[in-house]
Order: sequence, then structure tokens, then C-alpha cells
Amino acid sequence: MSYLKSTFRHPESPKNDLGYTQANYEGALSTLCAGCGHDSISNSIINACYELSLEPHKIAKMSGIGCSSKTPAYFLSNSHGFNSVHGRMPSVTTGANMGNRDLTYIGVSGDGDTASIGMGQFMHLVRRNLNMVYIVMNNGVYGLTKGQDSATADVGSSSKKGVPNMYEPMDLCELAISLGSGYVARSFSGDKDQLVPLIKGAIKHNGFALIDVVSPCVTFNNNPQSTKSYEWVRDHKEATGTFDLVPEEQEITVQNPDQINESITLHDGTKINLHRQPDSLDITCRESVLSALEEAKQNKQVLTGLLHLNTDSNSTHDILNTCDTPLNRLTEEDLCPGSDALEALNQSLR
Amino acid sequence: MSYLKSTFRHPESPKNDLGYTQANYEGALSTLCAGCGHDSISNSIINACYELSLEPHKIAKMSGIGCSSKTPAYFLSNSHGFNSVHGRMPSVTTGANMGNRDLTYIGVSGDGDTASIGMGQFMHLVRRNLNMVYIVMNNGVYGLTKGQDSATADVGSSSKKGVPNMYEPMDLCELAISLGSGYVARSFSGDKDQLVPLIKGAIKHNGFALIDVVSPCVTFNNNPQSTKSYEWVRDHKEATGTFDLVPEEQEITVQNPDQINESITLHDGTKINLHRQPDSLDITCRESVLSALEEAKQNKQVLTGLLHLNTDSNSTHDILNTCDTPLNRLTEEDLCPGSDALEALNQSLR
Amino acid sequence: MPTVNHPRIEAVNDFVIRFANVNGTGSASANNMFSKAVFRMGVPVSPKNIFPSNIQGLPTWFEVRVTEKGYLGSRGDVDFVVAINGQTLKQDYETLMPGGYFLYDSTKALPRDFKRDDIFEIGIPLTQMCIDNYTNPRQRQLFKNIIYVGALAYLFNMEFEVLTGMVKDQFAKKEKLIAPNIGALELGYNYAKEHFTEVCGLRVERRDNVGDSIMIDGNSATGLGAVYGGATFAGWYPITPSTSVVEAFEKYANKFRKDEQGKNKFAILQAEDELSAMGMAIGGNWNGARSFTATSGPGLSLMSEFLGLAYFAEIPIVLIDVQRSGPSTGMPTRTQQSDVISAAYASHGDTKQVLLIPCDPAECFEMTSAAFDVADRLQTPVIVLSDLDLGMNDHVSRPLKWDDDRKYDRGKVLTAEDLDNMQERWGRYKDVDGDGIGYRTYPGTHPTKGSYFTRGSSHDDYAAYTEDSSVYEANMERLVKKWETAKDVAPRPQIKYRDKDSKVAAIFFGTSAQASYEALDGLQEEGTKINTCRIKSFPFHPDIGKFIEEHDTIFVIEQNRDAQMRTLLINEFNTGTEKLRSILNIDGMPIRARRIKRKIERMLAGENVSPFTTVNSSAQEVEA
Amino acid sequence: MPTVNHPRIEAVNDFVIRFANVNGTGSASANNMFSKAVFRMGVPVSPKNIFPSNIQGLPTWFEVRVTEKGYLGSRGDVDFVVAINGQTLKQDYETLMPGGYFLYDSTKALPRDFKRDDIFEIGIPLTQMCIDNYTNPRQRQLFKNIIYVGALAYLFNMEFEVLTGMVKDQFAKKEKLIAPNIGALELGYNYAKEHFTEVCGLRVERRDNVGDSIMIDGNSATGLGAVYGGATFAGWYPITPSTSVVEAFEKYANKFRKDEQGKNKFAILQAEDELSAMGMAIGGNWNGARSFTATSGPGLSLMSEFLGLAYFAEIPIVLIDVQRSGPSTGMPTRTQQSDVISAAYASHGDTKQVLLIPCDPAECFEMTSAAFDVADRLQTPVIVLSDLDLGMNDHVSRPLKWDDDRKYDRGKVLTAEDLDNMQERWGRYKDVDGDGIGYRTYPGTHPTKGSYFTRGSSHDDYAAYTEDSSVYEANMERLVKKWETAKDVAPRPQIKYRDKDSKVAAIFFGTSAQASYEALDGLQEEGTKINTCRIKSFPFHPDIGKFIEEHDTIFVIEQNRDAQMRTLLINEFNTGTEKLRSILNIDGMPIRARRIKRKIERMLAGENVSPFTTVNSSAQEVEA
Ligand SMILES: Cc1ncc(C[n+]2csc(CCOP(=O)(O)OP(=O)(O)O)c2C)c(N)n1
Ligand SMILES: Cc1ncc(C[n+]2csc(CCOP(=O)(O)OP(=O)(O)O)c2C)c(N)n1
Ligand code: SF4
Ligand code: SF4
Ligand SMILES: [Mg+2]
Ligand SMILES: [Mg+2]
Repeated sequence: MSYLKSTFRHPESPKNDLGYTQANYEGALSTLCAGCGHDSISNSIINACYELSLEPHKIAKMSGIGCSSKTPAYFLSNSHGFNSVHGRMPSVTTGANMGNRDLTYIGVSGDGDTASIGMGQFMHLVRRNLNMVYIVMNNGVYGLTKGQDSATADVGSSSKKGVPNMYEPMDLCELAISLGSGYVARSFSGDKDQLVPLIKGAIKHNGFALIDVVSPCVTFNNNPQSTKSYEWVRDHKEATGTFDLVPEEQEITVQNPDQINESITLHDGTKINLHRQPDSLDITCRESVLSALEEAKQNKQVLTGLLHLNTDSNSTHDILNTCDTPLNRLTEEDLCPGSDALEALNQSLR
Repeated sequence: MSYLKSTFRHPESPKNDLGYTQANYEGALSTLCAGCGHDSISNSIINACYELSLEPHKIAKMSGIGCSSKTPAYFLSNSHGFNSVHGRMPSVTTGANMGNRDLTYIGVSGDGDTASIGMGQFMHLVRRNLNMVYIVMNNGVYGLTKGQDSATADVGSSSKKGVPNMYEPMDLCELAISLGSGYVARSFSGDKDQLVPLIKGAIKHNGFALIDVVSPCVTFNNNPQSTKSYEWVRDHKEATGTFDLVPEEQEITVQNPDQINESITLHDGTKINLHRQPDSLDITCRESVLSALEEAKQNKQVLTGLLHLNTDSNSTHDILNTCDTPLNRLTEEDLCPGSDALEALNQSLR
Repeated sequence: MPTVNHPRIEAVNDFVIRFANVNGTGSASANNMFSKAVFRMGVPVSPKNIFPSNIQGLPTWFEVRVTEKGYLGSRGDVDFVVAINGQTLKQDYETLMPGGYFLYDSTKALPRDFKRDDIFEIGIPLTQMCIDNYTNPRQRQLFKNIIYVGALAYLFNMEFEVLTGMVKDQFAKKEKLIAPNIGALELGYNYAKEHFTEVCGLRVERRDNVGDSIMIDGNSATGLGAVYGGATFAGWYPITPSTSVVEAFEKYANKFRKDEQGKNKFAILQAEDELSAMGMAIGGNWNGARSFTATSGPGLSLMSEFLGLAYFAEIPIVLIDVQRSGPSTGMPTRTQQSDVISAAYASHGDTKQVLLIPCDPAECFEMTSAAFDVADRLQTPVIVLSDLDLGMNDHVSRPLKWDDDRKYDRGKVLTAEDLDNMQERWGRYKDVDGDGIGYRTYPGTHPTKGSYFTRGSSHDDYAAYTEDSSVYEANMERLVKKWETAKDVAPRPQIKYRDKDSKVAAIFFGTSAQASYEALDGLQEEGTKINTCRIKSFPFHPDIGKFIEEHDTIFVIEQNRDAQMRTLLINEFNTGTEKLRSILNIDGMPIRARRIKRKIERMLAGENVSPFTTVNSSAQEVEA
Repeated sequence: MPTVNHPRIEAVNDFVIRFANVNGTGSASANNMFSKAVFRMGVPVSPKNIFPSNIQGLPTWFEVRVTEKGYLGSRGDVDFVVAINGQTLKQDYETLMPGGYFLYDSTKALPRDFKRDDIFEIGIPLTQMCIDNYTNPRQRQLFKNIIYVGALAYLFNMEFEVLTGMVKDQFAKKEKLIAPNIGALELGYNYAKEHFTEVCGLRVERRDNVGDSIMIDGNSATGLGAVYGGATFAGWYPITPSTSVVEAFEKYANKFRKDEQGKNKFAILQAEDELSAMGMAIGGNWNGARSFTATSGPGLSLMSEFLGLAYFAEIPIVLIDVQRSGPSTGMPTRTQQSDVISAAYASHGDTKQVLLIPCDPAECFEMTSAAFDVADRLQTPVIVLSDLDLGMNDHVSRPLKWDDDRKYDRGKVLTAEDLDNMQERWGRYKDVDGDGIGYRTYPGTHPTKGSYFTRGSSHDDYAAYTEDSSVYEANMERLVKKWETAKDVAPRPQIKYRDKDSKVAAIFFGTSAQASYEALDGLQEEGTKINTCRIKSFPFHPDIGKFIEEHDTIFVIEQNRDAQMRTLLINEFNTGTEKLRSILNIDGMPIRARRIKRKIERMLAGENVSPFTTVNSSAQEVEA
């Protein structure tokens, strides 16, 4: 069991714009293994929501089944959560989002939950461009069921069991990009500095945002032969660049404006300022990103950071032309055509 | 109802190496709509098997549910066929292949059957590199259930119903390539000259071979606004090149050897001689093929022909190190460890 | 015309006509026109479309029962055949009742081996007439159907203006099609008049027997019920015969549910499969937006895991299951009532699901709209069990009614205010009212109160994960209590006593009802009074138990092989194994009144007969 | 030591000890060592691992019943607690029986509010001893467990050499671990000897009561059964508690099934989900390679559509369902027998599936290997219904046996020769033998004969698609005939008469059997003789019907809420609603003998008690 929070809190903890302290974004005590990467990601989610000053109750936490899918219990206890069934978080989240477009949906899943049993739902979720943040806590193994192979394990990687994987891995970022997702990122549970802004950007993005986070399973897949171990990822991580997220209301004050290669405005006015090396990846071009991913794979690198950004896409509600009022707030008056309309209809059926 | 075969047959029909006429490869009368693209594909399958002189009973015809999935009844009536449930042909074929590695597996599916309900199974089938031919009869619509949207419909394309599709299409070839399939092709039901050799090559390939065949649905999706109509495809088709398939035993006699850009030897010694224009696509490089597909999409072209070829991959049985004898031929003697071994085991459990 | 050695069938407003066509040739709309014309003459009618699982070129039949008395179920037997399909000509010829009429396309003579001398052949050279009158091949195909409808109008002595009126209605927006269609009707009418005067003993005469009834298919009524019931979201996956439920929902929602900016006050997503469709419905309802899905057998099986989640996490859902012939893909375009057990006990573990079972379009409408109330009230899945016969065929039905004073029952939902006013600690699954139902909150209700964690794993009153045996057990028993509550919430059975003292009864449900009532009417005329109980929902109301107690012999009439409803009855009431006797129909056709009647007669006479109605006997005689 | 106002529990070879640990700390192997040591002293033992759905850091218990008489079910009540987990210390303290023993880590004193005066406290400073003796933190954690085992050896007066022997066996390949482990055992032994002489009234004495028994978990025996039964292919998806079935298959297949080139005479694929796993099993069996899959509740639900296909297309499959507590995700690491109905009637439409129900590891082995024969013979899915208790716990079991003369029964399969010799036209689904089972061919058998088209849609005798009502119906009735055949093919029930004249009986199955036999033995000692029928398969053999007829009161004992087996019984036999009385256990723990006994006593005394065993009463008394 690992402990996400210390029991002692300073009375003067800093507060965000809503007057909430970080504690207001925390959850129950984690029951994951001590050192599990998933707990760090939970912490990053807490930080991101705190820093963005989101109302906790306007967030919905969605998940499937797995160690990773348990984590929503360990953050944001003032948010409603839904721990559904294995691999089916996408459809439940889709329904939830259809029912209330005004919440922020943070879906958490595992690599087994997404890339195996959930693959079909995942692909179609991306295709519909549902407005949500989808975080894969990717440890390349089945944690909760004790160490079976996962479809994201790299060729040649082996878990504690010791049998190297021989099947082609599913690269969820590549898939999401080729299915038109406008916000695709990869990160590492151990790299909070990179992860927190990525989560914040994903929340602000209108449409489907994927963050595939390599998150070592200390119990079953943290051996040196595993490409999802702490050691391996630290040694092979390569970042696309960094970025700032500048909320609509705030002045742009960047330390080194020369480094800003591009500034992209999101749906709600928030800006993303990208900082990257000259000649590095153009993350707005999906073709070049796909090539870069393929290349990194061949070089045994884990390309992290924001991999692809395209703010110009219609989310599901846009496509469906749904009304602005969340559907769950419509009342009888809005919904029921009434007896006269029915009688007219009867008449047409005679 | 369309008629695949004429009732009159010349007694002197040509015979293949096995002494079979084309009639030996035919099936029952088709019950599809007259003009349905699927019937043409059935014919191409018949031709390919006839020309390759395959033993019909050494072929297994697998399918899911849909108009497309009905076709196995309309070809190769001397082969066993399995019309399973909607979207699940991949798993049934996987099991069948595990049970008997010596048959040739020809799977037929529709775009609904594969890209919607079957997406998860499809992806994992590709990933496992199961040795089989997977033909998608892709009409961009649900034929059998009367015209609903399919996930392969292009953005902006509309079927007879008249509502343009707004969701990102699933490009099955792109997916298969990025999941490591070594033989990926796209064709058009109306282009038998291209399709028959593609099927022959796919059969000869060791590992997973995908052929995505645009196959117009004359009843629900053959209107001019559809990018899966006869008209549209004829006008927007672009080929990667052509190729000959040269069986191991045969001498290489090519009409114009200058045109051969490359000659690739398959698993069983058969050669594929690729003919293509200078500067055209290098189909052996998966990165460049993916780019070409993305580009064609943007130019509203349908890139057809053999899109990707890589003979250097392990099929499922290779990975599993299964014995050469098909598992279904092993007998008690091969399988049962017997009473002595059991008694030794008992002893270790005391 | 050859002499016929059999008296002709004579009837006014009481006969069965069967059209044998090829699908994809436009026959359905012509046949519908005929059936609707009868209806507009004030005579109840019952059309059944018997179509193949295929798009074009295979045999399809359309059976129309003209029924002055308003028996809307299937009767059995055919009095008149319109045989347009060469593939089935022989079969259609053979199945006609002695004394019946055989209308065929006489452009080609009937084959030699067609030599029944007990039926009346009516040859009309339809193809030739089309060749003579039309040049366009598609017209030749379409008008062939209209011509025979015209001929029928003469043969049955129907009001020709009713038919021309229908043509005018149908082509109101394509006026130039009106004249040629009326022309085709006249061609047929005149040909029949010229060649077949006084041949036909069947008549359709104007009556005033349909009142304010309407004609509508069950699925349309269901879709409309979802609109009226306040459904705002449907996630679905196409499957015959449920597809038209969501299509109807879409049609009516588009009509009634646009806001001022022309935006939709509803959302529909075609899911990638049924698992996803059910997941979507769960998500929407979790958020408090009334959401539903529709499917048929294979989809129901695929939804099984999710149904267990909804049961255990207590999420309201409405699922419309339009049953077809199973198992597996079975006969996808044939009817059956064979998902009863899979629906009632859907999912692994100890689960029970609420079922509502409509028997006609009006009930499809009412029960679907009610289903959302029941689901919200009980916080559990509600499955509306319809079937292909009900869903896809037009039925004469009482008109649809809506009480504008009716308010949706959203069940126990706490608002922010409620939460602020609470004294006690709130627990999502706490049974404070003793009915087994807790209070829920929608996500986003209150900044600091009311959040909880929904899960399919074992949980305590506060929705927290638990592996504590007694907490788990108490929760499971609370669900049993809720099941008890459901008995009062779900629609009551319709119990009718023909004779308070009779010890013989019948129990049926859904589309088995109409034919059953008719069969029992027939028996009553012969002096056998059988009381009836039509089940409308599961769990069963205690009245059904009482009804079973009161009788000694109870026929349970259903359209499946394994007597599935009977199984539920004996399970739930723990009684009746000896007296509940099955009458089953599994051939994929709507159950027929004449067969039910004959079966009951034989069973009451003490014959030892198989519960099935046809096999082994169908060969011997032209059975009802 | 404080004075205790209660006589101490005294027993030789008959007590229950419960270890309370934290998971992930290596306690399971120490506890197993204790339990196996008892076994090696010739005394039957029954260990139950009660673990959380989590990997590390949560409470876990290990209950060992020492049972000279060989009652291997759960008894109920705890005589001795080893309390190593601070999180559950209080709870473990409370649940101990009066007169029992409480062994705890006395490095820290027990909290103030631990003041029972009816139990014996045995404080051993385990943590301190580890700190004193070991430096490495992992060693400190692991040896803590070994130390208390050593202490128990003293307290129960066990043969110390048995324990040291076990250490030597266990570390045969890591020899340098032997000495420190033995050292830890001695530490504990000596400490107890020094401080707690004559404190404990419980003893383990050598006996010769285990004969040639073995200790094995059900899943290992099942996996081994699949190897012996000739399974060559497994497609599966991980899920507790079934995962170890395929792991065992893999282990034994690797051991026994390599060919000369070191290649595998088997294949295993981890599928992407359960739908796929079942599809794979279907494909393999279709091709004639014996294939199987294993799952638990959620997977069973997901396989529902495919099970209908296999039923209707008549494809043999073996499915191992290791049941856990439902519904939905439920309590994934707790046991139950609650998939009975979902398994028996899996899939939409009219379907019935064959079940085999083992009650111990030997039967897991036998029934799994037999399942392949039954499936091939009947050409239908066969579901082996195991459960978590049976599958994941070690059980003392008679040794596994194999008759080398036994030949696999591959059912009705035609070879090329058969096909060449046939006179009549072959039809895949033709019932030539009158048992409802046709002859199949494997793909690739013959160049021109024997090919057919397998489908889930309606088909005729020749496997051709049909929508013909009577053909469909005849096929469905043939499947009923096959169901009759199944009654003779599946294992017969085990019926035991304690008194031929007794009118009281009990029916149970699977893991409910052991505790039931024990409870009934107890009742017999008190003069109540209850005859028993242990169900081993579904469909039921007619003997079970006869058994029901012979008795007036029949207790049906099962581990689910809805009396699912009872439901099947009254459905299939159409009788017994009044006399079949349920005894149910749903708390996720193996059903306990003492509770069954008490329940039956009260029911026979005419008390009106709920079928559930704990809720509402557990609070009042320390119930069995
Ligand atoms: C339908 C179903 N099948 C199988 C399982 C068992 N199961 C629980 S979690 C899990 C895999 C978890 O792997 P992953 O998603 O990678 O999460 P992790 O534990 O590694 O974070 C499986 C197979 C289940 N709960 N439901
Ligand atoms: C589980 C399940 N869901 C739905 C259906 C209904 N259904 C039959 S075919 C089909 C889609 C067919 O589309 P496609 O695969 O593109 O084949 P096509 O008819 O266009 O060739 C559907 C949804 C089904 N048979 N089973
Ligand atoms: S098993 Fe692995 S994934 Fe699960 S909690 Fe432990 S470290 Fe994390
Ligand atoms: S509906 Fe479309 S796909 Fe189906 S048979 Fe007709 S043309 Fe072909
Ligand atoms: Mg994982
Ligand atoms: Mg299609």
C-alpha cells in the first residue's frame, strides 16, 4: 500500500483561484503497491486539476478494470467516479458525455484495459472525437491479474515472467493520430514536470485527448529486461519539446520567447506555446509525427511530450448538432411533444 | 439475385494442374443483389484458387455476418465454410488455424463486420500475424441491415440515405501496416485483373495478408455522393504498380524485364516480381507507404494495388513454436502422458 | 375455367389472403396499399410481412387477414393466394385451402403438374399487360403489383375510390405518379371484371368497425414512446428486427425536438457494437439523461456483462429487445418469444431483470414511455420485450394517448438543496425508505456533497468498495427487497374471467395474446370457458400467483421451444409445475389462433400431445 | 498472563486456525508450509486462502482446518488466530471462539480495548526477534512468518522434522536458504517453548489418515485434466480465479508435450478478451483439435453470444468456468456458485448447455478430461463449473488416476474412407442414429466429399440455409432429442441412502458437498438420517427425478442467492416446488458445515427461517 497524502497539513496551504487547496482534489488512500507508477499519475492529475482551478464536482472520473482503473478512487473525491467493466470505459464515457456535455471527463485506463479487451471501443471513441481526456497508465503488463502479457509490450521486452514478447506492440498514440485525434501525448509517470502540463492541455483541448503514460509496474514488470521499467524509460526517453499553457485571461509571460516556435489557441481561448529545438518535430503535421514515432521505435527511443496537436476538429456534439443545454437538464416541457401532437400523428395513421 | 455461373458448361473446359476445371471451385447460386460488388470478388477468389491449383478441400472459408459474409457460400463448395457471428471471424479463424496449420484460410468480411463490431478482433489478429488471407468486401455501408453508416465511409461521403458522414474513416490498410502485417493490398471489385493476382499473392504469403476491396453496394451506396460507388472509384483509382506471381517451379518469363523494379521471394519459393513506375512508392518500406496513404487520402485518391510487402516476419505458429504436424492430427499417443507420469506427479504432490 | 369439385369459400370481411412475391420488387408497398384500403373501409385487418434475410431476389410473402370481428392475431390457413413468385409457385398452390382462390400471372400457363380440382384459378396475364402498357422496365415491375391490387378490388367488390384515394395520399408530393398508378389499378380492375365476374366468394364490405384506431407498426410506436418518455440519448447498433425502433426515434425526435437554434434536444450514436451501445446507455443514464438502446437476441447476449453491471451498480436503463427466432443467428427475419429467460436472468451471478411486455403498438408506446419511469424509480435495467411480429408489422391499434398532466417519475434523485438540507449522512445505497432503493445524485450536483463512486464491485451503503461478507450479503438482500418493490411498480397483469367458477385458464403475453383470445372465444362458443391472464411484466404481480392458485389446468401459451415464461412462473411462484401446461409455437410465424384452439381441445380431451403445434402432424393434414 | 475465565479449547487433530496477514508479505508460503506439514503428519487438512482483490498491502487471511476425520469443507468458527495484521487485529480478536488462542506480535503491546477474558493470548515479539536476528528488511519480513510457524510447531506439539523436511524440499534448488529458514523455525519453536509451555490445548498428532492422497488445487488438476484429455489448444483471457487453469495447462503441456525437435504439441494464445477466447476455442474444435478456454463470471457473460453459436451449429467446446462472487465484478476473490443459470441457459433463444460439476481436485481432473469426450460425443459446448474455493485452494484429494487403455471418444466423425463407403447422401445434421446427433467431418478430409457450411443461422439436415418453418422446427426438436441423449452421456449423480425409508433428503453439488456431508453426519449422530444426492452434471439424470419423488423434504444446498440449482431442478423435472427447500450461502466464503447443520435443525423443527445463513442473525451471536 502506498500513501498519496501525508496526514499532516499546514493550515496555510496555498489555494487556487477557487479558494481550494490541493487537498480538495485528493482522493482516498491508494491500495496500490508502494512505488507503483500509477500513483504518481494520480498525483499529476490532482496537480493539474488544482492548478487549472477546476470545480471538482464538474469533473467525472471514468475507468475500466485493472490496477490503473482503480486510481480514480485515489484522486478527486469530490468528483463522481465510475469504475465500469473491463475495457468498456469508452462507451460508458461516451454515454455520460452525451448526457451532460458540461462536465470534464477524465478517463483512466490500463494497457490491458485499452489495448486488448478495449481496443474496439478505444478506436471508435477516438474516431468520434469525444471531448474527454483519456489517460492510459501503460505498464506493458496486466498488473491486477498478476503479470500476464499486454498488447503494448515491445517486441523483445520481457516482464518478471521472463518470456520475451514476440508480437507487434499496439502503439496507442500512433493509432489515435491516424484516427484523427487532435491532442496526442506520451509521458512517463516519473516525469511530473512534463506530465502535469500535458494533462492541463488535454483538459483544455476540445475533443479527444490521449495521454499514453508509461507507468512502471514495480511488482511484475520493473525488471531490466522490460522496456516499461523505470530504468529503461529513464534511459531511453526523448522529448519532443516543452510547452506552456496560458489560460485565456492571463497575460503571456514566457521566460524565453525565442524558444516559442508556435503558439496555438485552443477552443476556449487558452493558448499553448510550444518550445522546441530547431529542426525538431512539427507536431501539427500528422504525417511527420507518425514518421517520427516509427523512427523512434526503430531507435528504441520513447518519444515523449505532446506528439500531435490539431485544434481544428469537430467533437461528437458538434457533429451531432446537439443543443447547448446538457441533455440531462432538459425537462418535460423541453422533451414531451404533448397530446395534441400525438393526436395529429394518430390522424396521419388512419 | 445475381447468377455467378451459367448453367451450360463446355465439356472441354480448361483444367488446372490438378485436373480441375473452374467449376470445381465454384459455389452455390448467389442470393446477393444483381450487380453487387461482392459477387465479383467471389469470382476473383474462384479464379485465384483455380489458377493456383489449390486443392479445394484444403481451403477453409471463414466469415462473419453480412452480405459480404454470405459469399463463402457462393464460392468453393468443396471447401468447408464457417459463417460465424458478426465481427468475430478473426477469433474463429485463429482457433481454426491453431487446430490445423496446413489449410489455407480465406476469411471474408464486410466493413461493418471488420471496422465496427470486429475492430478489436481484427487488430489483434493482425498483431498475431496469423497465416491467412483476410478479404474485406468494403462497400462503406451496412448492406444486410439496409444502409446504415459504416466506419470506413470517408468524411463527406453519403450513402443513399443522404446524410454525409462526419467521422474519421478507419483505413484498414493503414492499420494493418502499422500493426506489422507483411502483405497489405487494396483493390476494387470491378478490377479483376488487379484483384486476382493480389489474392494469389496473399494466399502464397506466409503470415497475415489483408486485401481491402472496395466493393460497391448497388442497393444502398452506389449513388454519386458516395466514395464507394462504382463511378467514384473508377474515377479516383490510382495504382501502386502491378506484379507477377511466379510459382517456385516455374521459369521466370516476364514480358518486359526492364519494368521489374524488384523481385521478392515468398516463404515457399514463389517470387513476386514488382513492376512500377520510376519514383513510385517503395512498398517494402512501411513508413513511406503510410505517408503515401495519408497523401492519397488528402488528394481524394484511392490508392490500389499491393501497398506493402514484407516477407520477413514470424507467423503465429512460428512464434508459438508449434509442431509441424497439425494439432488436429495428433493422437492419444502423442497427447496423453499416461498413468506412469501421473503417478510420478501424484508423488510430488504428497 | 376448369370445373372445381369443391364449394368455393364464401365470406364477407373474414378471410386470409396471401401474396407471394420476390423481395426488392416493390411488392410490399402495393400489398400494404391493399391492406390499408381494407382498414379505410372500416374493416379491421392484420397484415404480416414474411420476408427473407436478404435484400433482393428471394421469396417473400405478405399475408393479410381481413377480420370483421377484429381478431388481429394470425388465424392460420389461406383462402386466397396472389402468386407472383415463380420460385414458390408450387408451394403457394399447395398450401391454399380447398375452395380457395389462386390468382397467378397467366402470361405463362401453369405447369402441367398444377392440377388441383378443389381450388379456383384466376389467371391474369400481368407480365403481358405490363409489356403492353409500359416501356420502362422498372415501371413494368412496379405496376405489376398495382395491377393485381386493382384486380383484387374488383374480385372483393371493394370501394375503388378508397384505393384511388390512397394513391393520391401516397403520392401527394410526387403528383405526376398519381395518374399512372390509378391507371394500373384500373387495368387490373377491368381485366378482372371482364374475365372473372362472380368467380370470387370473398367480399370486403364497408363497416364501422375500426373506430378511431390507427395502423402502425410496433417499432414506430416504441420509438415514439421513447420520445414521449423523455429519452434524450440512444446508443445503438443495427440489427433486424430492432433497427426501426431507433430509426423511428430519430424521425420523431427530428420532428419534435429541435430547439430555437435548430439544434437537437437529443443525441443518437450508432455504436460500434452492442456492448458499446449498452455502455452508452449506461453512461447517459448515470448522468441523468434518459438513455436507451434497442437490439435483438444476439445483441442481448452481447449486452449480458453490462446488464449485470447496471443491475448491481443500480443504474436505470431502458433496453428494447425486439425478439426474433434464435438460437444464434437463427432465422433473423422470423418472429419468436424466445429471449424471455436470457432477458430475465441476464448476466452471471445472481441477477434478475425487470421486463415489460407489450402486446400491441399502443402498449409499445405506453410501455416504452413508462419504462423510463420504471427504470428511474427502480434504478435498474428495464427490458421492453417486443418481437418481430409486433415490431415490424403494421397493426390496427387503438390510438396513442398522452396525458399532458403526467409528470416523468425520475425516481429518487437528490438536488443540491436536498443535500444541503440533509441531517443524516447520505449513502448512495442506503435503504432509508425500506423499499430497497437508495437515493442517487447526478454528477455535478453539488460542489462538496453527493459525490460517490459507481462500481460493479461489491460496495457498502456509501458506495465504498468492500469485501466484508456481511456487508455484501446485506446489499444482495436489499436488492431482493427492491425486487419486491418492483412488483408494485411494473404494469399489472390483465386478468379476465369468462367464468368465475371455471378451473381452466390460460396465461400468455405479448404477441401470443391476440391469437389466444381468439382461440378462447372460439372455445367459449363451444361451451368451454377459459379464464385468462395476460402477463405484462416481470417480476410477476402476486395477482398472477393467485390466478394460478384458482385454477387446475392452465395453458401457458408462448412462442418458444423451452416454455420459458412457464419456467419463470414456476420459479417465482414455487408452484404450478403440474398444472401449467405448455402450448408452444416455434416455427417463426406468428402463433395461429386455429392451432391454439385445436391444441387446447385435444389437451382437454385428454390426448397426449406434444406441446409443439406442427411438427409430425403438419405432413398429414393441411393444419391450421 | 491474565487469568482466563473460560475453559480452553482442547482438541487433537480437530481445530481451525486462522492466519491474519497482509498480502504481498510472503505469508502465503509460510502458511502453506504449516498446512502441508499437518498433511505430512498423516492428518487431513483443509486450507482456505481468503485474499483481497489487490496485489499488496491489504488484509488477507489463511484458514487451516485440521481434521482428523477428513472433513474437508469449511467448518465455521475459529479456535486459534495468528494475528499478524494490524489493520484487522481487532476484528481477528473478536471473531475468535471463547476458549481459543490468540497469537500476536507482542513487540507492541495489545491496545487497551483488547480485553476479552475468555481467550488465551500468546504474545511473541516477532518484529523484535527479526530486528535482532536479521539485517536485510526483506528477510525481516519473510522470516517473521517462518518464526510463527516454528512457534506453532511447538504449541501444537508437531514433529519438527516434518517442517525442516519441508524446508529442505522447498529450497532443494536454493540450498543456502535452507539453514536460515530452519533457523527461523527454531527461533519460533524455542521462544514458544520457553514462554508458553502447556498453554495450548490443541495438538497435531501423527496419524495414517491421508492414505495415498495428494494435495493440489482444483485449477492445477483441471489444467492437467486438459493435458490428459487431449486438449491441444487453449485461447484464453486472464481473470481471477480461472487464470491458473491455463497456467497449469501450460506448465504441464511444456512438461509433457514437446516433440522430438523440441516443438510444442499444443498451442496457447492469450486472446484480447473473452469473446475472442471463445471464438478461438470454437475454431479449434471445428477443425477437430480439442480446444478449450477458461474464465469466470464476467467472461461467461461475454461468451454468451458465441455459446449460442456453438449450441446451434453443434460445435464441441470445453469451457471451464471457475465461479466467483457476482453479480458484475462483485467480489472477484471470493467464492460462489452463482453462474449456474447463466451457464445452463447461456445465450438468447432456446438454448441449453451441458454442465459438469466437480467437487474436488480429482474430479476436476477427471471431469475436465471427460468433458472433451462428452463435448465431442454430443457436439455441443460442455461447461465445467468449478469455483474459486475449489480452483484456487489446495485440497487433500485422492490421487489422480489414468487408465492407459482408455481411448478418447471423438464422437461421430467421418473419415475419407467413411465418406467413400457411404451409400446414402450424407447430411451433417441428419439424425441417422436416432440420438439427435449427426456425423461431422473435419475440414480437409476428402477432396470432393464431406464439405459443408457451418452457420449459426437456421439450417437443414445438409447444413444449407433455410427459412422453412418445418425444417427449422424439426431441427430444434432434434436438439431436444440430443439433450435427452446427453442425460446418459454426462456423469451420473452420486446418490447415497443413509436410510432407505427416510423421507428427508439433501441435494447439493460442487464445493457445497463436503460441508453438507459433514453437517449430515452430525445430524445422523443426533438421529436424523438424511439421504443425499450430489449432482455432477446437467442435464439431470432421471435418477435425480426419482430421488426427488422418493422424499418429502429435500434441502437444496448451494452457494448463491437465487437458489439457481433448485430452479433448474424444478424446471427440468416439473415437480418439487413445495418440497425443495433452499439452504443458501452467499457471503463469498466457502459454505460452512456448522451453519448448514444448524439451519437444517431449525427448518426441521418447523422454524420459519430465511434461506440465507448469516444476515440478521450474525449480529446477535457468534454464529457458526
Ligand atoms: C471481462 C473481464 N475479463 C477479465 C477481467 C480480469 N482483469 C482484471 S484487470 C485485468 C487486466 C488489467 O491490466 P491493465 O488494464 O493493463 O491494468 P493494470 O492492472 O496493469 O494497471 C484483467 C484481465 C475482468 N475484470 N473482466
Ligand atoms: C451481434 C449482431 N449485431 C448485429 C447484427 C446485424 N447485422 C447483420 S449484418 C450487419 C452489418 C453488415 O455490414 P457489413 O459487414 O459492412 O456487410 P455488408 O452487408 O455491407 O456486406 C449487421 C449490423 C448481427 N447479425 N449480429
Ligand atoms: S501490481 Fe503493478 S500495476 Fe498493480 S498496483 Fe502493483 S505495481 Fe501497480
Ligand atoms: S444490399 Fe448491397 S451489399 Fe447487400 S447484396 Fe445488395 S448490393 Fe450487395
Ligand atoms: Mg497494465
Ligand atoms: Mg458493408
